[in-house]
Amino acid sequence: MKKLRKYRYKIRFPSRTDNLEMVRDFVHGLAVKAGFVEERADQISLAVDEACTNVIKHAHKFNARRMIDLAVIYDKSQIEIIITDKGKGFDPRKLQKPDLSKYIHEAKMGGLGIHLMKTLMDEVNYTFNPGVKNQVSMVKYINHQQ
Amino acid sequence: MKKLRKYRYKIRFPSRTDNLEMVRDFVHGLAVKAGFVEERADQISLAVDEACTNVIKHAHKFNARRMIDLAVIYDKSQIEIIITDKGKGFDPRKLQKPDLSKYIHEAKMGGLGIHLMKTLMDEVNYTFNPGVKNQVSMVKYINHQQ
Amino acid sequence: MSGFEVSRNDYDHISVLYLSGFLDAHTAPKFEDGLQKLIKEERVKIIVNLKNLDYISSAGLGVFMGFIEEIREKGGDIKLSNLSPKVFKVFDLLGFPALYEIYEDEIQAKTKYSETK
Amino acid sequence: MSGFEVSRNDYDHISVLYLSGFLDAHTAPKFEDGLQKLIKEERVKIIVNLKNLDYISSAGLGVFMGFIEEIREKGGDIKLSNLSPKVFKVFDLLGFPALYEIYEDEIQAKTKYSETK
Ligand SMILES: Nc1ncnc2c1ncn2[C@@H]1O[C@H](COP(=O)(O)OP(=O)(O)O)[C@@H](O)[C@H]1O
Ligand SMILES: Nc1ncnc2c1ncn2[C@@H]1O[C@H](COP(=O)(O)OP(=O)(O)O)[C@@H](O)[C@H]1O
Repeated sequence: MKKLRKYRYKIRFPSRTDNLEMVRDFVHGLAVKAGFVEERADQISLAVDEACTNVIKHAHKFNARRMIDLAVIYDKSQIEIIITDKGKGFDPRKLQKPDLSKYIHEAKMGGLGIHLMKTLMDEVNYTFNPGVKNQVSMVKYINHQQ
Repeated sequence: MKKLRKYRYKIRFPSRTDNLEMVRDFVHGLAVKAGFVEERADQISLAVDEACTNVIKHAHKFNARRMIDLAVIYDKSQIEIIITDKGKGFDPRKLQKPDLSKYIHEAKMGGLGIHLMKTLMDEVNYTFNPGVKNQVSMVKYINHQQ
Repeated sequence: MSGFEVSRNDYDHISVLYLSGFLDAHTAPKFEDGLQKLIKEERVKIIVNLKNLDYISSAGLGVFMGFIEEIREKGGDIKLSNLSPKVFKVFDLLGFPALYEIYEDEIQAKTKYSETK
Repeated sequence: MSGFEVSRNDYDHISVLYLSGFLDAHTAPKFEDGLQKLIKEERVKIIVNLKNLDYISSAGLGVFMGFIEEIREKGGDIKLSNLSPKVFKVFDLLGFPALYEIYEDEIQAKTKYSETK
């Protein structure tokens, strides 16, 4: 079997919300290059926005001196985005699927991001090594039968 | 004296001309963020296109398995872009200022890139360590009196 | 840097907020400010017109969630109008249509307020 | 990916190439092909209309340089028209106005060819 040709990109940027737009544009452009139609490229860049927002907010607690590393790897069959932080990590198994009507009563504004990531991407996997290297990897297949 | 706050970005991408557009967009966005007006941000991304084109063509000889590293650092006073390759390097002092009318007769199509980089940016500096690490650093000042 | 803008129009007892551009974790505070100001002025019959909104992330959706109960307790509501298909998809994915009234255009949302005045 | 396109219109003895989008090291071969084809067909009175060209780098300028002598030797020329201020600046920085005729619009370039027929 011939190995698939893989294309690798990396970007490193300060952990600030004003970089989200640049990151979305970067990932969207690569998703289109990888062969995703506009609508699915939009889904990928939204999932990446959510993951980066979480790193800025939860892992780096808005400390703008921290950096975020983002890798994009694509081939003919899929795109993978890996986002790395050195924060304290968390246990994603403890998260519950958001119940919107409950949220309203608690005036809670969060808990939607990871749910959105899982809905938009085909695979979302967390690995943790708190303080050293926490990663989220998200994969979307090019020919996913919806 | 207070040290200027510096913002650092890095990007790594395959050495292919079809990435030039993405690189221009990335650098243009950061130049605007750094405070450059549209026209001067265009100049910066054109200079970066020229430098990357040279790496793809001359340093990596169109080998698309090579990677290009590009760093952007800006503060209140300037933007700096550093592009790194591991090619054989060259001696920029040996380059002559292009003489267009001579070029026409030689049907020569090149030699304009570095001249353009020097015209568009305030500083262009090469450092070489052939096969290990060659770099071009380009700086543009935010308040340059033209 | 395309940014994000909030503008506002008051009609009798109804206020309309117009969002344009990109609503993400960076720009969400601007939208929060707009809602907070309306609540302070006790103008709680609110329509958010999303005609020119190009993008929304969960940080933007969170703003709707964070204020809706207080506004409803005060006898008001947030009704949405003019969502592009792309923006509607995101609201839909998270189940918002079950919790918020979403209208094709601003006039329909206004009419709804008038009927239930 | 906004890309780059070359289209062509033949008028009597003059041919016009219309460039649109982004002309860089990636897209320059497309423009080269267009010129090469004209030379093969011996249609060497050429106007390159840049009305819809958003961007040019030295790789694009190099294409003009690479063909001009051959075209002039064959009794033809490359005249340019409809440069945006941004694109003109790049041509100007490299001294092209001394070597190429640059016109505000296509008609002026055509007229020039007719005068010197
Ligand atoms: N990168 C991360 N580092 C640490 N904790 C995280 C990270 N991402 C998510 N979390 C935790 O998971 C929870 C749910 O995240 P999410 O669904 O995105 O909602 P929100 O961020 O709005 O709370 C967060 O509140 C946070 O406690
Ligand atoms: N990164 C590089 N590595 C090796 N050689 C280079 C590099 N950049 C430029 N050069 C050399 O300098 C010359 C002039 O470059 P330039 O002015 O950009 O014109 P062109 O690339 O069109 O020849 C090139 O022809 C090449 O020999």
